[in-house]
Amino acid sequence: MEKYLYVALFAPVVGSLFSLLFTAKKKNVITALVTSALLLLSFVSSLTLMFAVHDGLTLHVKLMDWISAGNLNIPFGFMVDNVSVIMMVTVTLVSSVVNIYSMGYMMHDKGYNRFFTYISAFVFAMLVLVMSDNFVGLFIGWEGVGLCSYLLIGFWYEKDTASWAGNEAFIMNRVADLGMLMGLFLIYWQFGTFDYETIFAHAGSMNVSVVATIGLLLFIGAMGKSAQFPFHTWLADAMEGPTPVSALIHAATMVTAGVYLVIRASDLFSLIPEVGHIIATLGAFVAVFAASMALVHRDLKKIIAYSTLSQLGYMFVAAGLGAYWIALFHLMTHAFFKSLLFLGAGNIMHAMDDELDIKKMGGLFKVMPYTAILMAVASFALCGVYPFAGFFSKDKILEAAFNGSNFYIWFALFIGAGMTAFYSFRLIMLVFFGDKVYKKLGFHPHETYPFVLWSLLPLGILSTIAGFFEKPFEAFVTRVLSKYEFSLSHSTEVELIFLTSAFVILVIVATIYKYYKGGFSKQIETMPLYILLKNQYYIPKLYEVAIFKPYYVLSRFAWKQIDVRIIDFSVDLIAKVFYKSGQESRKMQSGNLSDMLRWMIVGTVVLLALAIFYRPMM
Amino acid sequence: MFEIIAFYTFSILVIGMFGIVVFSENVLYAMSALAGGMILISGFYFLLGADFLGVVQIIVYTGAVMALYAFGMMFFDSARDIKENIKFKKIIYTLSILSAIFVIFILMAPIYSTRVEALYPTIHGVGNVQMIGLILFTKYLIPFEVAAIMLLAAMIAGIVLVKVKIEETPSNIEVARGEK
Amino acid sequence: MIETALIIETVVKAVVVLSVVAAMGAFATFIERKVLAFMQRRLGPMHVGPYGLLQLAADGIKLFTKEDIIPQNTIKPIFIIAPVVAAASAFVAVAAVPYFPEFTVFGYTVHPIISDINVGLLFVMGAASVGMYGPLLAGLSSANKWSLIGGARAVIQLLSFEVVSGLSILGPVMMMGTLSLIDMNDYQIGGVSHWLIWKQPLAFVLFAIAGFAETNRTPFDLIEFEAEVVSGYATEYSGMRWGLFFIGEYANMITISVLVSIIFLGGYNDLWFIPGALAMLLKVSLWIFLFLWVRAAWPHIRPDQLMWFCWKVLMPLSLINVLITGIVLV
Amino acid sequence: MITLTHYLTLTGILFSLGIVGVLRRKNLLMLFFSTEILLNAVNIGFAAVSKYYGDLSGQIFSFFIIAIAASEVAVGLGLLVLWYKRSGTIDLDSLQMMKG
Repeated sequence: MEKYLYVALFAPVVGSLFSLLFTAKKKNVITALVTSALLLLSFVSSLTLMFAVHDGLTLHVKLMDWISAGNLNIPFGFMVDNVSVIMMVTVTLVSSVVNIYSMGYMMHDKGYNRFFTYISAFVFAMLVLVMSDNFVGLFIGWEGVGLCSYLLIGFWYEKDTASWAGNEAFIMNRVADLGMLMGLFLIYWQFGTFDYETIFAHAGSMNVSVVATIGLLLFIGAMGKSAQFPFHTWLADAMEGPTPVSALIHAATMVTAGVYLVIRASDLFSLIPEVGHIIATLGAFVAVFAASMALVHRDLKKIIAYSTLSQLGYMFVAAGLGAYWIALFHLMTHAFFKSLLFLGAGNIMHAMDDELDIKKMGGLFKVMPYTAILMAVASFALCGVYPFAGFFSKDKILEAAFNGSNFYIWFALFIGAGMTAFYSFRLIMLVFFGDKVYKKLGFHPHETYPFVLWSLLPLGILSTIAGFFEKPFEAFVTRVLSKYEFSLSHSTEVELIFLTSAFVILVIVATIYKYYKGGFSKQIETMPLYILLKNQYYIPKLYEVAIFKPYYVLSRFAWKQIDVRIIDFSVDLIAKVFYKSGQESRKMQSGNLSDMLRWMIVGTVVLLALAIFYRPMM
Repeated sequence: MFEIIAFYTFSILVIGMFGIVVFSENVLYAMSALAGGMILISGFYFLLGADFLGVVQIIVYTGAVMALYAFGMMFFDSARDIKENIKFKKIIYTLSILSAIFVIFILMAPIYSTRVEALYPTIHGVGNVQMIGLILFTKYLIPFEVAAIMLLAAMIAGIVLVKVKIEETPSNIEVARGEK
Repeated sequence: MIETALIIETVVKAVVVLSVVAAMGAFATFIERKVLAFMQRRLGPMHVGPYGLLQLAADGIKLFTKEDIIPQNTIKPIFIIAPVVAAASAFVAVAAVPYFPEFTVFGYTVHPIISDINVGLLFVMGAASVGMYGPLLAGLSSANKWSLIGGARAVIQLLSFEVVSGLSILGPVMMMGTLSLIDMNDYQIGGVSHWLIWKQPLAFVLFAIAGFAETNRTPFDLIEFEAEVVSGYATEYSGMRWGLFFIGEYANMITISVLVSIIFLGGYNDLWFIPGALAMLLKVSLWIFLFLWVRAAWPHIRPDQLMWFCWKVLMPLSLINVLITGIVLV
Repeated sequence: MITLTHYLTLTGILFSLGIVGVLRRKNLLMLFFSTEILLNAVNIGFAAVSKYYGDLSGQIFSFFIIAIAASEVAVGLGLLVLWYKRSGTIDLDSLQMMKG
C-alpha cells in the first residue's frame, strides 16, 4: 500500500516539475494534460488508500531522517489514517476538477504553463500538510500552501491589486504563523518531540494551562490560514487571483487547513474545552459577521468569499464544541459545493468578460442554463436545503450547538443560516433572472466549453448526494476522532431540523419573490447599516489607519534616518576608504620596473626588520 | 697572514669593481669591471678551498655569462655613455643601506648558533672535486638533473626569442616606446 | 720558512716561465715566417743577421719604439687594458701547466709547474676563456666598425669552440678520472702504447680542431682576415699594444700545443731513449710546425661555415664521444 | 684570522651594492649586471658558510645559483634583444605598458 501513498504524494510534484520546464515557453497544452493526468492519478491512489483504510489499515511511512541535531530528531514521515485520507481524497478530487476546468478557463492566458506548475505544487504542499505525521512536516506543508497561495493570488502580477492582495495574504499569514511557530516551540519545549502520537499520548499528563497555551497559539495559526477574525481581510482580497484558484485554494482546501489543524490536534483540544469554547464563539461570530457583509456586496466572487468565511466559522464552531467529525464532514461537503459555486462564478466571469458586478448581469439563465443549474444546486447545498449535502452537515452543526446548551451560538448560527439563504439567492436572482442589464452594457455572454461543464458534473453530483453518506462517514472517521454524543431527544432533534429548514426555505422563497418583483429600492443603499456593511464594518479602514499608516511612518523614519544616515553612510564610508586608498596607491603601479623594484626592496626591508625585531610571544 | 692579505686585497678590489659597475655611466666600464669582479670572486673560492667552484666561476661567469652580455652590448650599440634618468636618490641609498645592515645582521646570526651540524662534512684527504661529485650525484641528483633541464630550456628559449622576426610597423614601435 | 721558500720558488718559476714563453712566442713568429716562406718557395727574412735570425730583435725594437697611437672617441682605459688582458690571460693559463718532469737543483726538488691545483685542466681552459676579453674589449672600445665586427667574431668563435673543446676533453677526463694535468701525464707513463690518443682518437681530433679555432689559426682566422674586417679587433692598435696581442696569440698557441702533448701524446714521460724534457720539446715543436703547415696549406672558411661546422658537426661528435666513453667505461 | 663574519660582512656589502644597482640603474643591461652582483654576493656567502661549517651543501647551492644565472642570461638576453628590436631602446622607462 505504501506505493499508493508515494504515488498520491509525489504525482503532483512530478507534474509541477514537468510543467516548470515550460514556464518560460509559450502556452503548451501538454502541461495541462500531464498535470491533470497526474492529479487524477493522485486522486485514484488516494481513493484506493481510502478503501484500504476503510478495511482497517493505517499507514505509517518514514521516508528518511530529515533533521537530526542534538536531541532534535525529525523524520520525514507520513501517516495515512481515517482523517488524513478524507482530506487527501477531497483535495485531490477538487484539484483534479479544478485543473481540468482550468484548461478551459485559462485557455487564453499568457501564464498558462506557469499556472499548472503552481496548482500542482500547491496540491503537493497540501498533501504534505495533510499527510505528515508530525507538526514540523505539517508546518512545512502549511508554509508551502501559503507560498503557492501567494503565487497564485498574485498570478497576474502586472496588476497592482493582484500583487497587493498577494502580499496582504502572505503577510497576514506570516503574522498568524508566528503564533503557530510559538505553539510549535512550546510543544517541543514541553514534549521534546513533534510527533503527533507521542504528543497526544502525553498531553493528558501535562499541565492544563500549558496545553491551553499551546492550543491557543496553534489556533492563532489556524485563524490566519482560515481567515478568521481579525485576519479575515485577506480572503476577500485574495479573489484577485484566477477563479479556479479561488475555488481550489480559497474555498475548498487551503483555508480549511486551520480547521484540519484543530481536528488533527483534537486530542489536544479535547483536553481544553474552554479554548474550544472560545473557538466556537469566534466561529459563530465570524459566521454571522461574514454573512452580513455578503448580504450587500455586489462583487460576485467576494460574496462567495464571504460565504466561505462564514462557513469556516460554522466549521470552527463544530470543531470548538468537540464535534470534530461534523466539522470534518462539513469541511468535505463544503469543499464540493463551494468549489462548484466558485467554478460556476468563473463561468459567468468568462461569459461576461471578467465583469464581477452582479448588478450588471441578470437574465443569464437563458444564455447559460447549465451553469445556472449547477450554481443553483450549489446554492441549495450551501443553504442546507434537503436533500442537498449542506442540509446534513450544516444542520448537524446547529444541532451540536444546541446540544451543548450554547444557545447564543445556536442563535447566531440560525441567523447566519438565514443570511446565507438570502445572499445565495440574491446572487442567483440577480445573475440569472430579472432584467437583462448586460445587454445595455454591451456584453455578449455565452456558455463555456462543454468539457468544462462536464468536469463540473462530479462536483454537482457530490453536492447533491454527499449528505447521504453521513452515517458511513461518521463510522469511518470516528475510528480516529472522538465520538460526539447527542443528548437531545429525538423529538427535539426533529423540531430543530424542521425549524431550521423551514426558516431557510422561507427566506429563500421570500428572497426569490422579492427579487422577482424587482428587488429592493435604491433607498436602502443610503441606510447606515447598509453603508456599514458595504464598507466591511470599516475594518480594512481601521487596519489602514491603525496599522499601515503608523508602520509606514515608522518604516519611512527607519529608511530616511537609520538606513540612509547611518547604515548606508557607514557602508559608503568603507567603500570610499577602499576606493580612495586604491586611487592613491594606484600611483605605485607606474608600470616602471624601477619603481616596482623599489617597492620590492621596501618590502624586503620590512620583512627583514620583522625577522630581526619581531619576537613571537612565547 | 697570507690569507688575511689575500682576503682584504680581494675584498677591496671586488668592492671597487662592483662599485664601478653600479655607479659608472659607461656600460663598457661596467661590463669590464663586472668581468674583473667575477674573476676576483673566484679568488675567494680558492681561498675557501672550493677550487672547483672557483674554476666554474671563471668559466661560467667570465667565460660564458659576461661574454654573452658583451655580445648583447654589441647588438645594442650601448658602448657609449648613456643618460640615465635617476630619481629619488636618497630613497635608494636609504633603502640599500638599511637592507645591507639588516642582511648583515641576519647573516651574522648563525655565528651565535652552535646547533648547526654538517650534513655532508668534508672528508680530509679527499679532493674538493671528488667530494662535490659525490654529493652532487647522490643527494642532489634530482636538483642537478632539473638544473640541467632548466639550462636546456633556457638555451632553447634564448635561441627562439632572438630568432623571432618582428614586423616593425611604425605603430608597433610607437606603442613600444610608450608614445601612444 | 717553508712558506717563504715556496713564495720565492714560485716567483722564480713564474719569471722563468713568463720569459721563456714570451721568448718562444717571439721566436715562433720568426719560425712561422721562415716556414711559410720555404713552403711558398721563398727565402723569408734574410737581411738582418745570419739567415735573418736577428729579424726578431729588429721587430721587437720597432714595436717598442713605435708611436703609441690612441685614436679619438675610443674608450681610453679599456682600449689600453684590452691587449694587456689578452697577453696576461695567455700567460696566466700556463701557470697550471707542467712542462717537464721534476728535477733537482742543489738538492732542492723543483716542480716545473707554477701552481699545481687539482683542477688544473679546468683552470687552463678558464684562463683561455678569459683570453677572449682581449679581442672583445678591444673591439668594443675602438670606435671602429671593423674592430667591433672583429670583436664580435672573436667572441662568437671563442665561445663556440670552447664548448667543443670542453666537451671533447670530457672523454679523456672520464677515462683518467682527474683534472690535474700532472696526473694525466702520469696516466700515460707506460710508453707510446699507453698514449691516450689511441683510446680517444675522436677526442684528439676534436680538441685539435678546437685548438686551432681558439688560437685563431688558419683555417679559422676570420677574426683578423684583412679582406673582410681589415685587421679585426686590432685595427686601431699599433706599437707595443699590438705586440701584446701578438705575443698573447702565440703564447696561446704554445699552451694548446703543450696541452695536446700532455693529454693525448704521453706528456713529458720518457720516449724510448729520449728523455722526457726533450720529448716534450719535440712534441710541442711538432705541433707548432703543424699549425704553420696548416696555415700554408689550407684556405680559410666563411664565418657561417665556421659556426655550422662547430655546432652541427663538432659538438654532436663530441657529445657522441662522451656518450661512447661513458658506455665503454660502464 | 679571517672568520665567517668577515665573509658574511663582505657578502652583505656586495649585496647592498647590488641593490643600489638594481634600484639606481635605468639601463636594462645594467640591471642585469646588478642582478649578477646580487647572485655573486650570495654565492660567496654560501661558499664561506660551507667552508666554516665543513659542509659541502653550501657549495652545491652555489653551483645551482650559477646554473640559474646562466639560464637567466640566456632568456633575459633573448628578451632584451627582442625588446631592442621592437623599440630600439633598452631604457627601462620605455617599458611602461603596465601602468596602473
